[in-house]
Amino acid sequence: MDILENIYGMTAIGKLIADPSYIVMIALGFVLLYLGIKKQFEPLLLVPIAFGVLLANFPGGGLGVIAADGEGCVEYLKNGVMVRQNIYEDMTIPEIAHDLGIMNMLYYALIKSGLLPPIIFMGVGALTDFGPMLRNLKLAIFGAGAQFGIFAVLIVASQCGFDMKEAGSLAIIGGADGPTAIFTTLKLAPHMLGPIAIAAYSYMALVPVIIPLVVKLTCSKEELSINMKEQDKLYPNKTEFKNMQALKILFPIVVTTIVAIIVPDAVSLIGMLMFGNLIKEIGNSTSRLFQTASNGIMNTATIFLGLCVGATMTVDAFLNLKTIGIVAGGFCAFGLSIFGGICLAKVYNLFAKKKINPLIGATGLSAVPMASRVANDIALKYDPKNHVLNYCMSSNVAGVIGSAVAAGILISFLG
Amino acid sequence: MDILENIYGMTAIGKLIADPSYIVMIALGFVLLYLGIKKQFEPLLLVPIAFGVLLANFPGGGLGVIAADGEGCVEYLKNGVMVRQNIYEDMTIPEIAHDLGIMNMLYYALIKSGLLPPIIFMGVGALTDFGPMLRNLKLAIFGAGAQFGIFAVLIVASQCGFDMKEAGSLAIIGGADGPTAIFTTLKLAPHMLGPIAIAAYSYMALVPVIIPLVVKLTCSKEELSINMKEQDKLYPNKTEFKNMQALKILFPIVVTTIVAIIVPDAVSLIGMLMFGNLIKEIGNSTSRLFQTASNGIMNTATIFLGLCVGATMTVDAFLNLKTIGIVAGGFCAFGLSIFGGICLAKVYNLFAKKKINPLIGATGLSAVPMASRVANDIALKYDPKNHVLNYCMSSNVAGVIGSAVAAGILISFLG
Amino acid sequence: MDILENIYGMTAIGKLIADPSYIVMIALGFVLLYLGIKKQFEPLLLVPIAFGVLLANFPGGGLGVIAADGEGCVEYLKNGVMVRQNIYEDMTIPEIAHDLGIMNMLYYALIKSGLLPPIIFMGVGALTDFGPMLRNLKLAIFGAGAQFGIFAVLIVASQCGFDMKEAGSLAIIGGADGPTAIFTTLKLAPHMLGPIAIAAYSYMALVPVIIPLVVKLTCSKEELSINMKEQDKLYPNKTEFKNMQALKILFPIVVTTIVAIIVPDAVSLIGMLMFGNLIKEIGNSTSRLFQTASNGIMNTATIFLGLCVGATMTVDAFLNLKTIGIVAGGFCAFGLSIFGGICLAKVYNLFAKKKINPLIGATGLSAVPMASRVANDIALKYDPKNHVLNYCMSSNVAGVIGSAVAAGILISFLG
Amino acid sequence: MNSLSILASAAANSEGFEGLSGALLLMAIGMFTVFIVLLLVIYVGKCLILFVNKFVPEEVKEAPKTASFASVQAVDAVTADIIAKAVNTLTGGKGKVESIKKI
Amino acid sequence: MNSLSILASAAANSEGFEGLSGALLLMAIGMFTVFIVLLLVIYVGKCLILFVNKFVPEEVKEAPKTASFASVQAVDAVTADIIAKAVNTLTGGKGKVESIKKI
Amino acid sequence: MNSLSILASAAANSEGFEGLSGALLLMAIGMFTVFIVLLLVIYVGKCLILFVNKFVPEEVKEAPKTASFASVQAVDAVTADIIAKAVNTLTGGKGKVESIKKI
Ligand code: NA
Ligand code: NA
Ligand code: NA
Repeated sequence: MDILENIYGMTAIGKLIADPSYIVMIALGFVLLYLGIKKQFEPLLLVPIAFGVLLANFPGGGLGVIAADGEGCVEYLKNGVMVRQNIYEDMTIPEIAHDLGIMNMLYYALIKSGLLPPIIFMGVGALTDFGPMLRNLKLAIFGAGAQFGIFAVLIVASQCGFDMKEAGSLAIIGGADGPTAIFTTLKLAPHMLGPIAIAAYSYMALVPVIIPLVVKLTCSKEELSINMKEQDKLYPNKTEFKNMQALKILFPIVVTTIVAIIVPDAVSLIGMLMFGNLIKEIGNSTSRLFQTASNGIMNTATIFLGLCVGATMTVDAFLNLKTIGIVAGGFCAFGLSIFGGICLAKVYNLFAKKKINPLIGATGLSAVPMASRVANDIALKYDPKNHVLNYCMSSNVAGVIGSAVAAGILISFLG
Repeated sequence: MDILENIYGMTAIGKLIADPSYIVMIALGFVLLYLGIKKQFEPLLLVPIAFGVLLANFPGGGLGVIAADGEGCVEYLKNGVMVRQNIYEDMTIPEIAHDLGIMNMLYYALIKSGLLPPIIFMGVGALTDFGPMLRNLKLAIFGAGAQFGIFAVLIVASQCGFDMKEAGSLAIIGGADGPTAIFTTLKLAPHMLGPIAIAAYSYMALVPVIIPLVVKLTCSKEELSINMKEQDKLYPNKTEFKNMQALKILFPIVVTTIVAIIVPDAVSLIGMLMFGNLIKEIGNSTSRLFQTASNGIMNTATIFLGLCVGATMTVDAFLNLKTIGIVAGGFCAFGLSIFGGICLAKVYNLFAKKKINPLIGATGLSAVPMASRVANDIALKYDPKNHVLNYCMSSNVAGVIGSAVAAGILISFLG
Repeated sequence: MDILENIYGMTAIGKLIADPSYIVMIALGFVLLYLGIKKQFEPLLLVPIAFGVLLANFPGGGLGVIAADGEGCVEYLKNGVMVRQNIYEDMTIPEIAHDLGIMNMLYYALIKSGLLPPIIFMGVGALTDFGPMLRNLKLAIFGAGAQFGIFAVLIVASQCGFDMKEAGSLAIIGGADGPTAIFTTLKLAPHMLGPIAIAAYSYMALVPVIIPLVVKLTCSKEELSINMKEQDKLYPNKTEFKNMQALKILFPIVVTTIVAIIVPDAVSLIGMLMFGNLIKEIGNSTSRLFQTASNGIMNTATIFLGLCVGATMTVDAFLNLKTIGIVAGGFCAFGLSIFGGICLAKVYNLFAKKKINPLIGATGLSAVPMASRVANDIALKYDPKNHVLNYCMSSNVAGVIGSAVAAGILISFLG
Repeated sequence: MNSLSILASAAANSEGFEGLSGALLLMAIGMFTVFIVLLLVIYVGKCLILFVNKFVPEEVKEAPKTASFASVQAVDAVTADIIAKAVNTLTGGKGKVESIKKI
Repeated sequence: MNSLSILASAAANSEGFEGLSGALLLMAIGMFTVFIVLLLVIYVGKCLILFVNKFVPEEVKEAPKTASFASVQAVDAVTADIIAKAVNTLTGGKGKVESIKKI
Repeated sequence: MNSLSILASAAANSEGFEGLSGALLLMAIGMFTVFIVLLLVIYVGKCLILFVNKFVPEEVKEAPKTASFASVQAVDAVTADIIAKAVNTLTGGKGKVESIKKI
C-alpha cells in the first residue's frame, strides 16, 4: 500500500474534485465571513453562521447537518450497511453524536427542538427597554401595520411553487426578527432554515439601505418633516407616570397574558422575551439572573445557534431554486412590511389632527434599534431639529411583539 | 370558513371558559409573582417559578410539564392518534421537544434527571464559607438536632393519607433547603414537585417570621440573653488556627469522604457542594472555575430550575387536597425543625457549664444566611451587646449538611 | 429489624471492607488532589478530575461512569432484574440519568459524544495569540517535528500488548495537548480515557522537569547559547507587517481551510480552535461571543470534563496492567516528541546559515505557554541576554496544530 | 408549539389553507389578530398606567436598582469620569484615558 | 442515586417501612445517622485542625487568593473607598458616590 | 468524526494497519502529513502576508478593539496604576494597594 495513496484517500481533495459544488459553498462561507467581519452585517450572528457554513462543507469533516426527510428519517452508512432511522424516535442524543457527529447532535438537541430561539429571546428581552413604548403607547399600533409584508409575501409565495408551510417560513423574514424567523422556520419548513436565517440577518443588516429606499419611494418631503415634538406641544399628551418602575414590572406580565390568551402558539417566544425583561426590571433582587440571561446564556445560545444554522447550509439545502425565491421573497417581505407601516401612518394622518411622521410607521418593522436610528437620521436630514428616535422606539419594540404574534398565527394555522 | 371563528378557535378563550381552573392557576401565578417581587420572598427562585406557573397554565401554550404516570408513561395526541409512551425508555430528547414542547424537554433532561439541584449546590458551596463553622466546630451538632421536623412530619404525614414516598418528600421541607427538597422530591414523589418547591422556598422566605414565633413559644428571656462572647471569656476556647487556608481546603474533602461513606445517597448533593467550596478555597489557581460555578452555571441552573418547577404546577398537579397537606405539613416540618434545634440546645445547657444561646439551636435549620441574621436580631433585642451571628453561622451551615444527609437517608430507604 | 443493621446496610463500610480496591482508588483521588492543589499540577483540570475520581469510587454513591462494552452495551440491575442495554441505541438521556445516575448522563451526553473537547478548544483558541507565530512563521515547522513521539510510541505500544486503537490513544499523550488527547481517546479507546487524560495533564504539568531533562541529554552548551536576536541581526528578516489585525483575522480562516482539506478528521478540533481565535481577533463586534467562549463556556466545559473524566477512573478501568503501560508509554511519547523537535532543529542547523536554538525545536511539543517559558529560562541560564520566548511561542502554538493534525490522522486510519 | 391542539385540528388545517383563497384567509386572520393584540396591549397598557398612578403612585424605596440597564451605564459613566479626572490630576494633565473597557 | 444498590434492596425496603412502625424506625435511623455524621464531622474536623497545626503550620506563600470571597469583597471595599475619596477630592466635596455596582 | 467516510473504508483500515508494518506505515503517513500541513500553513501564511500588505495595507479604523486580550490587560494595568496612585495620594502614602483583582 502506498503512503501517498493513503494520504490522498484521507484528504478531501478527491471529493472536492468529484463534486465542485462543495467549493461553491466554501466560497459562500468566505463571502458571508466578509460581510460579517468587514461589512459589519450583524456580525454577532453572521460570523458564527458563516463559520458554520465553512465547517459543514469540507467533505469528510462530518460537521454538516443532515436534514431529516419528510418522515423524520435520515439515511447513513453504519458499520458498512446503509441504515434508515427516524432521527426523533429512534436515535438518542449520544447515538446522533456517535453516528452523525457533534454538529448534528447540537442541531437536533438545541436548534431543531426549538430551544435556542426562545432562549435568545429571553436575552433580547433582558436588553429591551419598554420605557419609550410606554411613554408613547399609541404608536405601538404601527408594530401591527408593519407585519403586512409577512402576509402579502405569504400569498405570493404560495402561488409560486412554495407549499403553504414553506411560504409561511419565507414570509416571516418580513418580521425582521432573527429568533422569530428561525423559530417559525423550524416549526414549518426546517429544510429551508439556513437560507432563511441568512436572508433575515442580512436584510436586518441592510436596514440602513432598505428603509431609506422604501421611504424615498413612498413619502413626501412634507410628511417626513412632521416634527413629533411640535405635534406633542400642539396636542399635549396628558398621561403622567407616577411610578415608572412598577409600570415596567407589570407591563411584561400583562403583555404575556394578552398574547398567551389570543395567540397561544406565540407564548414560547413572547413569554421568554417578557421573562427576560421582567428579571431586568425587577432590579437588584433578580439582577444575578438578569446578568446571566443577557450575557452568558444569550452569548452561548448565539454561538451555537449561529454555528448550527450555518451547518444546515449543505450543498443540497442551499444550491437549489428555492434559495433564489427565498432571497427575492425575503426582500419583498421586508420592503412590504416597511411599506405597510408607512401606509398605516398615512391613513392615520388622514383622520387625526395630531399628525404622525410616517418614519414611525416604517420602524414598526422591528430590527431594534437600528431601524429607529436610521429613521432618526432620515428625519434629521429633513429637519435638523426633528428627533424622532424615542417615538420610533415605540413602534420599533412593538414590531417585535407584532412579528412574534404573526409567527404564532402561522405556526398555529400551518404547523 | 369564517375569520372570527378561526381566530376564536386559535385563542385560549374557549378553553378558559370551558375549564376555569386554568384561571385559578394563572391567578396563583400572579400571587407568586407578587410575593417574589413585592414581598421579596426568595425572588431569585420564586420569580422564575411564578413565571413558569403562568406560562404553563395558558391553555394551548404547550408549556406545561406533563407528568409521567406511575409506570413512567405519558399519553398525548400524535398525528391525530392518542399514543402512550414511556417517557424515559421510548422518547428521545428531540422527540420530547417535538411532541411535548421545550418545557417538557428541559424538565425531563435537566430537572427530572436530577441534574440541576446538585449543580446549584455546587454554586451554593462556592458561596459558602466554612470558616465560622471551623472556629466553632462543636456548635455544628445543632445542625443535626434541627432535622427533627423532617422525621416528625414524616411520621404524621404517613398516617394522613400520604404514602411513605410522598410523606418523605413533604417532610424534607423541614430541611429548609431548596435544592435538597427538590432533589429528594424528584427521587421520591415527582408529581408533588411544584407545591413542595414553592412551599420550601416560601417558608424559607418566611424565616424572619417563623423563627421569632417558635423562639417566643419555647424560650425564656434568660436563655435568649445568654451572651456567647462572655461564655467564651469564661470558658475560653483553646483551639488555635495556624493555617486557616489549608484547613479550609482540607475540610470539604474530609466532609465529602465522611458523608459518602456513611450515607452514599447524599453524595450527589454533598459532593457537589463541597466541590464548589473546594474550588473557591483553593484560590487563584482554580478561581476561573469558582467564578463560573458561582455565577454563570448557578444562575443558569436557577433560571431553568425555577421555570421548570413552576411549569409542573398544572391544574391536575396543584388543585387537589394533597396541596393543602403539603402547605400545612411543610409548615409543621419547618417549625418542628426549629423546635428540635432549640430543644437540643436546652438539653445541652442542662449538662454543660458553658451555656449556649438556644438561638444557635434554632439556626441549625439551615436557610443560610437569613436564619442567622434573624437569630442575631433577636439576640440583640434581649442584649444589645450579644452578637451571636458567627456562632449561628456554624450551626446554620451544618444544617445544610444535616438536611442533605437526611435527604440521603430518605432516598436510600424509601427510593 | 435492627436500627444499626439498617444503618450499616446503608453505609459504604461493608462494601469497602469487601473490596478494598475502592480504598486504593480513593487514595489515588487524594494523591491527585495533592498534586493539583499543593504541587500546582495543571490545577484547572487536575482538581476536577481528582474530585471526580473521589466521587466515583465511594461504593453506593452511584457517581462512577459505567463503561459500555465493545458492543456499546451496559449491564445493570433494574427493578431487581439484570438488564443489558445498548447505551447509545436503547437508552435515552433521561433513562441514563434515571437508571445510572447523573454522572453517566453527563459522561454520555457531553464527553463520550465528543462535544466538550472541541468546545474547550474554542476557548483555547480565544486565548491564543497567533501574532508570535506570524512574526516567525518559518519556526512553525518545529510543531511538526515534535509530533515524532506520537508515532514512535504508537509503533512500540502496538508491539507491547496494546491493540492499534489503544496504542494510538496512548501515543497521543505525546501531543502534549489535553483536549486533543481526550478527543482522540474517546474516538479510539474510551475505556482508557481516565488514565490517559491524567497522564497527559500530569506530564504537561511536569514540563518544567521533562524539557530540561531531554535538553540536557541531547544539546550542547553551544547550541543552547544560540542567540536568536543576534541571528536576526546577522540575517535580518525582511518581512514587514502592514496590517497585523487583518492578518490575524484571515489566518484562522486559512488554517481551518488547509487542515480541513488535508485532514478532515481534525476539523472538529482545529475548526473550533480557529473559530474561538477568530471571534477574538475580529474585536469589538464579536467581543460578546469572545468573552463567553473564553470564560463561561470554557470554564463550564472544564468543570464537567474534569469531573466526568475523573469519574471514568473506576476500579476496573484503572487497576490493571495497561495503566502502567500508559504511564510509561505516555512519558516516552512526551520525551520523544521533545527529542523530535530538537533533532529537527539540529538537522536544520546543519544546512542553514541562520542558526536556530534547539530549544525552539523542543517547544514544538505544545503545552502552551509553559513549554516556552521553561525554554526561555533555560536559554537565559546559558546566555542572560538570550530571550527566546517569542521565537518559542511560534513553534509552541504550531505544536497545537501539529498534534490536532496527528490526532486527525490517527482517528482517520484507526477509528 | 402545542402538539395537542395543533394535531387535533390538523386535518382541518392542512386542507383549509391551501391555495390562493387559503392564503388570503390567512392574511385576513393574521393582520386582524396582530391588530387586535396590539390594540389590547395599548388599551390594557393605558389601564395599567391609570392603575399604577392610582394604587402604587410612589416609587418603591429600594430604589438603586443595579440591574436597570440605564443606571448601570450611568454608574459606568460616573466611574469613567472619576478615573479620567484622577488620571488628569495625577499625571499633571499629561496622561489621557483613551478608553475604559469592562471585560 | 445508586440504582444498583437501591434496586437490589428494593423488595426489602418497600415493605420494611410501611405504617407507623416503619415511620418510627425511619425516624430512629434518620436522627441517629444525622447525629453520627455531624459528630464525625466535628471530631474529624478537630483532628484536622491538630493535623494542620502540626504539619502545615504556615500559610502557603501564594497568599493573595482572589477566589476567596472575603478578600474579594475586601478589595471591593477598598476600591469603593478610593473612588469615594477621589470623587470627594476632585469635586471639592460637592459630588457624592451614591452607590457603586459591579455588573 | 465523519462516520460515512470512516465506515466506508472501515474494512480496509482495520486490516491495513495491524502489526509492525502497519504501525510503521502509519508513522510515515502521519509525519509526512503533519509536515505537509505545517509547510502549507507556513507558505500560505507568507502569501497571506504579501496579500494583506498589498491589498489591505492600512489598519481598520475602528481600532480600539476591546476583545483583543493584550489591550484588555493594558487597560487593566493603566487602571491599576491610577488606583495605586490615587490611594497613595489620598492616604498620604500610608495606604498601599496589595493587589487588585477583577472578579
Ligand atoms: Na417585526
Ligand atoms: Na437543614
Ligand atoms: Na503538540
